[in-house]
Amino acid sequence: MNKILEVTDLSVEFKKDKKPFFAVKNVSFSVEEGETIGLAGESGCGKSTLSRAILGIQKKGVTGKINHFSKRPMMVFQDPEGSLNPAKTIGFILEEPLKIKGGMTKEQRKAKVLEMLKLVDLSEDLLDRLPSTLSGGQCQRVCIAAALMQEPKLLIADEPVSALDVTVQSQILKLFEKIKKELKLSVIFISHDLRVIYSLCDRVMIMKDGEIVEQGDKETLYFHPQHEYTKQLMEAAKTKYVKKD
Amino acid sequence: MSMLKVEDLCIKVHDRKTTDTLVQDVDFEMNKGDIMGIVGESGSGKTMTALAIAGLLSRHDMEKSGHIIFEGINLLDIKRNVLRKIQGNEISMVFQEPLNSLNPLKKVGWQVEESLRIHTSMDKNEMRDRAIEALRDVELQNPEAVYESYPHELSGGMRQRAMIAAAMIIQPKLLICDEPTTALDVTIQAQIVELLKRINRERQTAILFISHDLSLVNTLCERVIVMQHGLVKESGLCDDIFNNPQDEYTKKLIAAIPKSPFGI
Amino acid sequence: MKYVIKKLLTTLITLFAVSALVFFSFSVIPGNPAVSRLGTEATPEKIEKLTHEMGLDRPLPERYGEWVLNILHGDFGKSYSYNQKVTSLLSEKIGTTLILSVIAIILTVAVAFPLGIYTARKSDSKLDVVLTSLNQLIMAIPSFFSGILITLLFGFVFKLFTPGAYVSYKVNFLRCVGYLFFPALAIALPKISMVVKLLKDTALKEANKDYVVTAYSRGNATRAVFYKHVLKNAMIPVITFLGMTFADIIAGSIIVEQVFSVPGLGRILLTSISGRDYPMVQAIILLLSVFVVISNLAVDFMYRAFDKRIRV
Amino acid sequence: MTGNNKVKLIIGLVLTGIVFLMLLFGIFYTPYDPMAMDASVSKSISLKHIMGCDQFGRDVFSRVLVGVKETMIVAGAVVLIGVFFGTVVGTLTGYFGGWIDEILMRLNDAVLAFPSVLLALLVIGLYGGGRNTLILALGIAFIPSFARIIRSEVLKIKNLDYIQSVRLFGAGHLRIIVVHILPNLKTVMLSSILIGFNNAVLAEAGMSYLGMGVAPPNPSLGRMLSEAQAYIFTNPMTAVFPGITIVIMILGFSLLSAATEKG
Repeated sequence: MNKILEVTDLSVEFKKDKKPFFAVKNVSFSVEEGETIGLAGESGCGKSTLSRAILGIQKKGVTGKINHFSKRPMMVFQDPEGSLNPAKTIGFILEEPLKIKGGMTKEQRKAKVLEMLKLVDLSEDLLDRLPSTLSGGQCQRVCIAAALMQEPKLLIADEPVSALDVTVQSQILKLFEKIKKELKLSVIFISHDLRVIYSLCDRVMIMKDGEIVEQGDKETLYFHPQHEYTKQLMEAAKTKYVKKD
Repeated sequence: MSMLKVEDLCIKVHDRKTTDTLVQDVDFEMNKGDIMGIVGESGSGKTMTALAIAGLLSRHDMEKSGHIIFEGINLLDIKRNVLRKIQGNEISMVFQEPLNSLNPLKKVGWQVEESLRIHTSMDKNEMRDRAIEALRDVELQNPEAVYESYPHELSGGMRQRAMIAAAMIIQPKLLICDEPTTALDVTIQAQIVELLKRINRERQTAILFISHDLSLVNTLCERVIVMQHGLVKESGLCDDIFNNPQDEYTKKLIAAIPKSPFGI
Repeated sequence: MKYVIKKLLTTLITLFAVSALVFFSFSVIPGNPAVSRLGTEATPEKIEKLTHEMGLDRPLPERYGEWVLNILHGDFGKSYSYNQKVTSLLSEKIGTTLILSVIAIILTVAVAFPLGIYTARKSDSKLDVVLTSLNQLIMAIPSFFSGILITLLFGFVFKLFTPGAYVSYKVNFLRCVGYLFFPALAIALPKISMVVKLLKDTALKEANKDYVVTAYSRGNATRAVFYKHVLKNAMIPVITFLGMTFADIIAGSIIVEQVFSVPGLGRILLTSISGRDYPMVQAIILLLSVFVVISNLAVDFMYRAFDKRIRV
Repeated sequence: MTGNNKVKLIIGLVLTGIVFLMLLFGIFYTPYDPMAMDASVSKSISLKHIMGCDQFGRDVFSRVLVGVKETMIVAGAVVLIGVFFGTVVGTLTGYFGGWIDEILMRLNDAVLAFPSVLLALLVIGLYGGGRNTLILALGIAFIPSFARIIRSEVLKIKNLDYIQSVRLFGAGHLRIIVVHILPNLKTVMLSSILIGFNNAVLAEAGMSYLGMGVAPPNPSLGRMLSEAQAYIFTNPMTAVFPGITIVIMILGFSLLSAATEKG
């Protein structure tokens, strides 16, 4: 298998009240082609900062090595409405990545947009509409389609289903399954919900206070956690979801 | 006679031209020490139902019909000053966002005591003692310090514990919790769930638990009501509904729960 | 305590910056002030002599340093047109403008707060519609026009005061205040409307927040919810606004003094501008800025006392 | 849009409509020469002189029309300067941040803490009165408030996820600013332009009342007020009409801006 991303000793340092503070500390991991890797942790653990550093959105205070073996990784964000320009139509939003990339005629772009709409199960009627007229689930599908427009090999999804209703959430998870298979996409899937990660990912990393405390194969990690914090998380999930008599 | 009996509850909002039905024909009963869940997605009317029972829907453009009979009194019929004697005294409520639900300019202790100040004639020291006791009871470390702090100085979990302390300080008969764990981290969520279970067990406080999370309701509650678009789709014992759902929507909700090693 | 020291320090720096701005902006005016002062009588010798007398031949930073030092000793230099010490020309006028501003501020606060609270409490009554519309109208009347209308109404129709017959506070303090009440009213009117509107708007916004629902859920009466919970939170933006308003009131006195023929700083500023009397203009603008900066500082402290969340 | 806002919008449109009508007349046609004096004419209101005449026998209505034109020219130019430089400064500082932002914003705060009347008087004190100085003075005084509004909006938008994703697509700064940020400033710009007009009219009238505006004998609303003040007890209408005109202008713009704010 080919590596698509390799991160070595990545740290991100912030200054908080003049005290240095590591949002991400000595993180190392790699992502293989076609692999889905889950990143779990509680709020403020550094999940989002890590993904922003990998994508190069966060540049300040970043040390360590990030090796991309593919062009332009993309990102899907948590709040579907906030990820779409409210002043532009869906058609414009979907065409924009192609325009920026360049090298395509208007017709080619149009065809590509339609193809992508089909992939994410959206109707063509949406092209002339503004994001505010779409439901949360539809918005998230548009975001996914836009992110896939430049044919990335790696997609980072930051809590992409957390803001959605339960039934919509399961549809979007199914869409992730589908694109992952059809496009041989590598996905880093960030979530606080251990159930969602289990259902979608091959490998899992657990993050706490900027560090990855444990990573490994999903079955091992869920059933034989080694680190104290992982055990605590699994225990909490059981308290929440497993009925005791 | 049951403690709480909701009959044919309907809530409509009148706009200039249109009328929106938010809740339609909701019926259920609760007894002392019951713990019941209402499950639904956004727009299902679950929060509206909870607010109606807590007497917090006072908007003029809202039409409420049916009966909410609490201890023999129809809460929809009585005057506000009679209702006020029940609010915070016999029925208390905990909300989703602990930070927004706390007044940012008042000390936590002042807010925890508020029900005592309104419903009893205790003096300052008595109230303070009771408040600190209540804060200790929700497993807050160093309750004296929490008493003196402002909401922004506490973590999310601590704030929600303080909210529960404030709701429980006067020992209400019914505690309504509207998505009390949704805004919190997983480990904290588990602790809050345990805390609510303990309160229910030790004090026999009835709990009405509103959530979008079917499996969470299953672990906490005995009975559940499934709502969609203002209508009750199915209700009954959690075990029955999980093992043998009748309604299409309930089936869909159960199917939407991600497969995981944590049961359904 | 740290906060107070920090605030005082930044205020000092601001004052310093303002003084530099005022001083240096007057030194970039093209032309030699000595020449313009002499006018037609200018001869090269006279110009040179005057230039030297006025210190214009010395380097700028040195002159600035001297200017600041003199001001700290209470010496603003000599007026060009009156040939007198600026300080003695201004001393009485400072008092007049301060009294006018203080009356206007007191009027604004004393009327706006009760009225604002009242409209916020009764925000869906018929009276509210009337008050809100009236408010909107008053906000649109500039102080110099309302000043003329007040002169017409209270001076001419009701004869409550004699327009133009200002009495110095040194002669009779009460009569002075009695006269200044009317210009102060002209300044305060639009400010009152703005504060009332802001207080009502923020109170309504606060009333929709979650903690208000919590307060109701504990059995609070509507009145208690408003006074114990909503009001204090609604006051925070109002206090910030008051900071700007106080500055505006001080600046607004310049115009209104003109309407009511009050011999304050504003009046003499205008004559000094037309007479190109730079030491006077410098001094007055600096003084007015000091008032503004100090009133801002006062509001900052008020804000801090109100909202315990603000640290540093 | 709520019913309350609709009422504001309608009244605001009617009032600004009146103002623009007066502006058009002020430019193209006045019933009398606004500068022509006629001592013989009666000063009171009549069919010939619907707002009466002033102490020199000049037709007040004609003078008000030209005064509206004068005020609108100054206000328009001031708002233009304020919006243009405010948008440039606000967008650049908000988007790029860093030390440029620090310096410009400190400067901005300093100017903002200064009441605009005082600032305008300072500039006029330096360079003398007249229309151009007035425009310059008020324009400079108006830049900071626009810059502040635009900056805070740009700061908000810049951190939204859709800007991040466009950045990931490889879009350059110029494209992000022009295509993705500026169109989303429309609402905020509209309401701040309207409030800017409101403030500029107020400031222009105030300055010309103090005699710092356009040079006499050209009519301006503010100066008409101050000239009429001496005759206030004998001929009050000469002051009332220009005053009411100013109120109509300010009220119209402020109602429109209130109606366009936030939906």
